Amino acid sequence: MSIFTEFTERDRVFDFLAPTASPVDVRHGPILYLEDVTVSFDGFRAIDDLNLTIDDGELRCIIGPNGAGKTTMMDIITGKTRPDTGSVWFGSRHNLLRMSEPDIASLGIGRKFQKPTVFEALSVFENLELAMAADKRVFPTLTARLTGEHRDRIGEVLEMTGLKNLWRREAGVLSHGQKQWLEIGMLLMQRPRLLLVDEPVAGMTEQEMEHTAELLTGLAGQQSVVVVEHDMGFVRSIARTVTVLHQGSVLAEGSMDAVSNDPKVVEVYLGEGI
Amino acid sequence: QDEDPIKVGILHSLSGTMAISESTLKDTVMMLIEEQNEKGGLLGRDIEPVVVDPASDWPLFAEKARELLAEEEVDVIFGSWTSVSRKSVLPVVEELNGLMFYPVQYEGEESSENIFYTGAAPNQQAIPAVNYLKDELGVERWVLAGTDYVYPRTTNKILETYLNDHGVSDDDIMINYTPFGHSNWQSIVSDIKEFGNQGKKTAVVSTINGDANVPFYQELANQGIEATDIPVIAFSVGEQELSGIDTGPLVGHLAAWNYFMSVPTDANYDFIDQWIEYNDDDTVVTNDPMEAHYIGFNMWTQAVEKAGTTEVEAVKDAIIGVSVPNLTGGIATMMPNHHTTKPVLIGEIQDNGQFATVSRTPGAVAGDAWSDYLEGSRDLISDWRAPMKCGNYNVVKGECGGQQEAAEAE
Amino acid sequence: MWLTRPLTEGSTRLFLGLLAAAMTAVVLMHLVFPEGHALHMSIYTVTLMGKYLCYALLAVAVDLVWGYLGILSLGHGAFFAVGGYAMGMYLMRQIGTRGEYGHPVLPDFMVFLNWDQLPWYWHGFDMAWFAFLMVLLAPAALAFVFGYLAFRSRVTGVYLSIMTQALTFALMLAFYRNEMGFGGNNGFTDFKDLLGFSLSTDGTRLGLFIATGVALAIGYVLCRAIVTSKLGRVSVACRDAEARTRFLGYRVERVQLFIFVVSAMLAGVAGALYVPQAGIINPNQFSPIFSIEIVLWVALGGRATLYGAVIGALVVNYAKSVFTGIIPEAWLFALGGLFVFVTVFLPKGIAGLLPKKKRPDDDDSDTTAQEATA
Amino acid sequence: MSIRRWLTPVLLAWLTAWTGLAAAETDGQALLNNLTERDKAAAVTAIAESGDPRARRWLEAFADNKLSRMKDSGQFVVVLENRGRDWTVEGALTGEAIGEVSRRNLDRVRINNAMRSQIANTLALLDLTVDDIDQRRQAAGDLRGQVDEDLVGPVETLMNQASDEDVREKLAQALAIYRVEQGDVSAVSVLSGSLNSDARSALNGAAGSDDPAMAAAAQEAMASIEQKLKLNKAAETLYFGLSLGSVLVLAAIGLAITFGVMGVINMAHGELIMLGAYTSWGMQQLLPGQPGLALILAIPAGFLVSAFAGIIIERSVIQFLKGRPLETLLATFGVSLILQQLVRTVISPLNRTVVTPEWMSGSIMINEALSLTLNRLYIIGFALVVFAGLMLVMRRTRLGLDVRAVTQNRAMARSMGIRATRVDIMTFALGSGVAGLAGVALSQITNVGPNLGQNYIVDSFMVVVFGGVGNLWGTLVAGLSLGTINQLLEPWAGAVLAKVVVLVFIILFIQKRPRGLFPQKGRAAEG
Amino acid sequence: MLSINGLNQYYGESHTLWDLDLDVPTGQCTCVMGRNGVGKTTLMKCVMGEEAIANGQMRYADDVELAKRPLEDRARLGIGYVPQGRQIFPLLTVEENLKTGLAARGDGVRRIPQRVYDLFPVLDEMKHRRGGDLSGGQQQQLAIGRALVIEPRLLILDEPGEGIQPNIVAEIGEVIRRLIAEDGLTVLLVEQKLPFARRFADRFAIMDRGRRVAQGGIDELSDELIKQYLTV
Ligand SMILES: Nc1ncnc2c1ncn2[C@@H]1O[C@H](COP(=O)(O)OP(=O)(O)OP(=O)(O)O)[C@@H](O)[C@H]1O
Ligand SMILES: Nc1ncnc2c1ncn2[C@@H]1O[C@H](COP(=O)(O)OP(=O)(O)OP(=O)(O)O)[C@@H](O)[C@H]1O
Ligand SMILES: NC(N)=O
Ligand SMILES: [Mg+2]
Ligand SMILES: [Mg+2]
Repeated sequence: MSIFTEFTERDRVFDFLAPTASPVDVRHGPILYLEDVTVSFDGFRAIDDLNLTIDDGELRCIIGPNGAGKTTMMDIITGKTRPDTGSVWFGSRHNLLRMSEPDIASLGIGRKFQKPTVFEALSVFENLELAMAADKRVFPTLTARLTGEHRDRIGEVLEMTGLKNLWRREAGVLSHGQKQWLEIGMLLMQRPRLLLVDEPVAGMTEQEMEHTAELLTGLAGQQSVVVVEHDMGFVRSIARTVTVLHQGSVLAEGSMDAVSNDPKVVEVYLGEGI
Repeated sequence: QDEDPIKVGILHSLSGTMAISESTLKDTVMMLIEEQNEKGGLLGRDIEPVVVDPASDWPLFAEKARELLAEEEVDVIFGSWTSVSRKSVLPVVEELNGLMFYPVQYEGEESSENIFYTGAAPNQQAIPAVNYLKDELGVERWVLAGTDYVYPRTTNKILETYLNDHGVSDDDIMINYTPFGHSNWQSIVSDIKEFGNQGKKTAVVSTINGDANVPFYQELANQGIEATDIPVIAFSVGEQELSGIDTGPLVGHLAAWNYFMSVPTDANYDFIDQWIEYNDDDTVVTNDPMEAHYIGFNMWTQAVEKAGTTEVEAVKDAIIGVSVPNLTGGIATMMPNHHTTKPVLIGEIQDNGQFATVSRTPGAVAGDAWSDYLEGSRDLISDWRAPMKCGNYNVVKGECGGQQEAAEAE
Repeated sequence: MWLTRPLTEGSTRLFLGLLAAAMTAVVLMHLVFPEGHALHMSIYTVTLMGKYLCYALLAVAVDLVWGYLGILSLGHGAFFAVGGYAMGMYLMRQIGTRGEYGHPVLPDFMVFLNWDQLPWYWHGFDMAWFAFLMVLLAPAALAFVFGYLAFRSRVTGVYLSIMTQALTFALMLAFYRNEMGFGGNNGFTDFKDLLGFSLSTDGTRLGLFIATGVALAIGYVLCRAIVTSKLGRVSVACRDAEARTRFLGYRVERVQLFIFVVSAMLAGVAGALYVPQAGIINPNQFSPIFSIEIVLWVALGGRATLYGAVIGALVVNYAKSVFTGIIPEAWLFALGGLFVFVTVFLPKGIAGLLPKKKRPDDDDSDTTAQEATA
Repeated sequence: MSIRRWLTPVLLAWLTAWTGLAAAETDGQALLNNLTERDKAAAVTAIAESGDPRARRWLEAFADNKLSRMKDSGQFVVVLENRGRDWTVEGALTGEAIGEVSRRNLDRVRINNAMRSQIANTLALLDLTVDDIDQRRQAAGDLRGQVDEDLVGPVETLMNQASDEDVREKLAQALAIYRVEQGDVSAVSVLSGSLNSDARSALNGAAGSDDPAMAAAAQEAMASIEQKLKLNKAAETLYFGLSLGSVLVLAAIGLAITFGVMGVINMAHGELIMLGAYTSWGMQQLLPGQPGLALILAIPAGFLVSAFAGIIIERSVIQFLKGRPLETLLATFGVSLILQQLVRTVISPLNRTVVTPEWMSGSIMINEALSLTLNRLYIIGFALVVFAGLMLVMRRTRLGLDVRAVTQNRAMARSMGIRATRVDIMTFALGSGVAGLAGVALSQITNVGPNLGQNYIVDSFMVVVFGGVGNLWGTLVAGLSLGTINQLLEPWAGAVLAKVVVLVFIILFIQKRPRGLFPQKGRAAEG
Repeated sequence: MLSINGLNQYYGESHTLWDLDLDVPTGQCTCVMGRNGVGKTTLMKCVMGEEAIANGQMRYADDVELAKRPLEDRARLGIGYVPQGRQIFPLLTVEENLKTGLAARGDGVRRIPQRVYDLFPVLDEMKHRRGGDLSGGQQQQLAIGRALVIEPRLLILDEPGEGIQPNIVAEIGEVIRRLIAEDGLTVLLVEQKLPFARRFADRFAIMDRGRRVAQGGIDELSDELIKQYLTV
């Protein structure tokens, strides 16, 4: 328990969580910059003229109705989906639209998927090992050795994610919530400059939500974090700036209070609230 | 020791693509052995067949040949159909000094000390067939259609040279190769039709193999090419192949073989009756390679009796010159080049799946191991009698080719 | 070093030990016991074993890509055959003037089809070092070109499988063509000697057998080294969630290409060792059915275990040799039945029957990740 | 030409006889005896000229190789049934049934191709007087290229008397061919535009003539013909392509269900086709003499036989492999080996004969340079009907939805109350049954033997995958387009290279569309 | 409606559910709670028959012993299931996904009940889109809609609110209440979010390490229980 509280101290920065030296250039402003992005699927505009900027070290919450395009936006940033028009920049140097998924990942953009996706045939430990920041080209990977330092890191993340006792288990047999944690763990192992976190607390208990909230807010500052979530309690607990997406473009942006009192947002998204 | 049976290896595919042709040859040899045993065996000993299945798999042919010779220690092998299977087995029988009888028409260009070729060489099938078309039917334009492998390639090469020598220009020869098992003949048949529409009498010489024939003939029939317009003469289509084809529309197309089931001799009728009884089925047919095995088997038993032993060297020497009656009223003699003498018969397909003989060479033709119509081969002869004992003697250079050297080197 | 790491593993040691023991037994039974002795092993059987070992190496190569990378290659026979042809070309050139026509340079099949000179791609194959290099490089090049195109375009799953099948099918048709200059359907036969040793002597045969065993051992260790490395885990990750692996920054297509090429080279080596022992190489080795059979060996032995592939190759081919001899007319029933039986009753293949080290599911004790071995 | 020399007297004799003289019976034995002598041509002429009402039957029997003489009695007989050791015969002169005779006692009256074509021509000429208009047209057409000096007069008379436009035109062409060959420039115009091969070869010859006027006229006529020929050639190639394509579609469409929809890598698919083909053979054995009816009955029977086999395979093997799709490859390969050898053992290792019924053989002539083979036409139609039927089942019945639900998420489908086991059985039976249908169709164009299945299995997988797994339309389009591409390539690449090129094309095409022609797009496909 | 007695379940060797008893009274909403990995989903799968049980009884509607019935029968008996992780059929269209539920209805209805579309208009809008293309929340709505198509008597919901926008979550809760009130539906709910559970459930049951450790009316859900079993 004591280790755990140690990990959850917000102001403490663990060395393995510190970003690796990244070539990303943020001297001239935002770390992520989306401009006039549009994407449609068979005529359906999932993202419609979207503009969004994320500052270096910022923690941004994105909310919006189901189908607003949040996941699609992340798909675009990570190279999974190519937009029809618009531009996406990482820092002021990297045009993400010209890069492949692994290139984008190696630049330092990490992602947690909405539906937890882990390597089911590999153990929890191995999942974390693969996610670890390292030289990921073929030959270095072939000859890679797991040093004590690496093991320490993995151990720390196992501890943080509460998977310590499950480290040998095949990821495929984990429960839904455990997979969520494992994916968060993999994200931590990557030490990305920008974290895209899609619905991290789905299926978690209140307590775990708090834990996650602390983790994410702890990361902000050094790393930029974009969180998509529908749990308003959670969003409220971490939010600084909130962006509301609706039908593929920004409906509102601002502080949590401002946004949650915006009648448009209440109408399309929040409703009466529980 | 003498009480031990004489072992005869049978190396024919019983499964895979070639089972269609080869499985009856296995039965033929089984029948011949059974008959021989009823007659009291050979040298007073029983003959015991050893059957293996090389499964239409060429490396397996070599393996099984080795198994027969080295493990089963058979005295002789009857086997193979395709040339490639023979080529695969050849080094094995030579190395282990076995005997093998090969019963199928083939491309020639080979003469092994250990193999006896009881099927036709090109000069015993292709050349007489072309002569018939040229002289009797007045054919002036030729389509040489074959499956793309060595037998058709070689045969067509020989025929091309032969036709050129007889004044046929290259414009009047169309050559076409198709893969094994080719089944879509539409455009080729259409091309043949077009090629034959130029006013000169045209014929197709087919070295199309096995399974590709059914769709080929079917397409001929459907595109309305009748034997009276453009006759097709085949070298690989026998009674057995016809038994899988509706021959109604094919009446009049031709084949050249050294034997037809329809030949009206008593020996043949007896053989057919025996075969029918052996199979207990009166719809079964006989064919040319079966006759070849019949001849080969009889030659071998005679040679063994002559030599008084099954010992390979002795049999090899004894068999040259052995003559046995064939099934078409003639005599087959084993020549010094390990090929036999054979009559050449041209037959027309009938609606009952049989051939009606329309032409027959006056006497028997001796098989030629090395074709006179091929560049490298016309200077070679083969004679396995002492003192020459050479399969590829170059008469110009006056020396025996590589194989001999190799043998001496050991 | 990563390459020797498997040598410290119990399972690899066991495998190598068994292989060495079996091979020693074979050699001794051949050499020590006189012919006719009940324990004598004839050279025929030794060569047969040699061929099985070639197949085993081939199966290991297939298991590497299928078991660990998730690429069900239905065209690995192509790499085996290309390796075999490279070796065959060398052996053909070694015949020299001993061919039927006594031509010093041209193989027989070229002479009687009136070729007057050696095609350019035949040059160099009279030199052993070049030919042996080609045994590795030719399959590697083929695998590289094919793999580069396919993996770059993210062709996966059955699409990839069927494309490998198309590849080998196309090569088969091409090699059947006599114009290709590889002897058409007949392929190459009647080899005389290898590196100056006559192929018909028992000594050479025994040597080839041993060489094959050594190749299998090396191939096995190499594959083991790959699959136990981090790259091996990445490849399993690619197998199970290709897209996810990309998002972690791995260039999936390069991983696939690397392993595919390594596997093709192993297959090529297997083919090269096979040819002098079988005495023939012909386009049938390219046939899709042969490639499917290889996959069957692996599946039957147990996928993703490597040693299972070896077991499968040995069992199926031994069964085939025996059955075609003792029940020539019913062996297909037996073999077909074996396939059905194993799939239905032994879901993990024959390897699944072997005792397995238990992998504890939970680890409630205080064992920490520090002690975890990777 | 010898044929012409021989034909003329017959034709003349026939023209004189045409006045309607009742023919009298003649000494048949003597006429037939002549056939066994050396100069058979004269003997045939004699028979034809005799006007004997039995003459036609004799000539037909002779041409069919059915005329024999009994060795013991010297009596001429017509062989009715010539299979087996004893043959059924009837008296040639008397027409009375004689019953079975050992074939050793029969001496065949020998015939060869040359004689056969003479007889065919004679019979064709006789046909010029028959009532059947098609036969008359045929006979008139056949005269082209056969006219010589002696025939010019009679043919001209005939032409003037002909009531049928088509017959008259054909006879006119027959005359024109003769005249062009003789150097008559004015006759060229009659032939211009004709696609008939005799006409073309006459013009071809004339185009190289020494007479410049003749050469120019012939060349001009040829040019217009060439143009037409090209068009026809293109149409023909397209037809060949579609027909090859429809064979591919038929072979693959069952697999599109068992593999494409159910996900079973069914290596025994070829053998299920084979069973269908054997069913049409079996049906013809059951209904001897009625090949057409047998074939039609074979359609439902073939479906049922293969469907039943499919059910057995599903129950005995595949049901145990749920969730292990790759292993179905292993098991079904075993099944395919067993089925092949079973057929070899139980039926025969040899191919079986399947007879093509009358209405499926031959071709329909669009024009003289373009005919469409009937069996292929039927197969194209059959393929489309089978496809449409299958589409209907998959789209309009519950089964289509259920099977897709079951394959996508078995447990969930069952939770929704879908009886997965039954769906599996029915779907596999459906796919297998369709394979059986393919077999029935293939029995009309290829070998019916134990290897039949092996020849189609690789192509079938290729087509299904090329089209996009799980998409029936894809299978249709893939099959038809691969067939067409193959046939387009074949003329210049040759059969082997064409196939190689098509395979390379597929490999390269898949680089562009890694999930086939009609891929499943979007997130859904990535899962 | 459903009463579970002495249920034991194993994944291979690992014992996941221990002697579990649970009562789900008719016409009420019972909410199962517990930390990650305690076996809630496993329990639901056992009820649905997706996982085999080692021993124990599951009595449904007083007379049916579920343990003896095959999986397919659940839907026919009127049990609707919304599994965790949506489990929609990705390659079927939305409409087809919904139609899969029709098979189990005894009444031969061939059309999707309008009520489903009324509840989730987005499903009507996206009828022809493939299930797999939908956004996560849309998929979740589809999964619920699909279960409603069979017009169940017992509805099993495994974390139904996951990934759904707040106003719809509230609406789902309202619908559940309405169905319970109007149709006498019984609901077995797995839910982690306390406010939701408190507002819409009648009863609760808490699980820990495969055992049911507490149950009662929702008002009895004390902070103490929460602290003991629901916090990490
Ligand atoms: N490949 C596709 N084809 C068709 N429609 C698609 C595709 N991908 C996404 N969509 C549609 O685009 C819209 C945006 O989807 P997206 O997943 O980005 O929503 P979201 O904001 O993440 O919603 P949720 O909160 O429910 O996860 C949805 O309406 C979805 O149905
Ligand atoms: N197929 C399986 N094989 C082995 N163990 C499994 C399997 N599925 C789940 N488990 C294990 O069983 C335990 C219970 O899992 P279950 O999915 O029921 O949890 P849960 O209570 O639903 O958790 P969550 O709130 O995260 O959804 C977990 O520890 C999980 O790791
Ligand atoms: N020898 C032959 N026909 O292959
Ligand atoms: Mg989303
Ligand atoms: Mg759960």
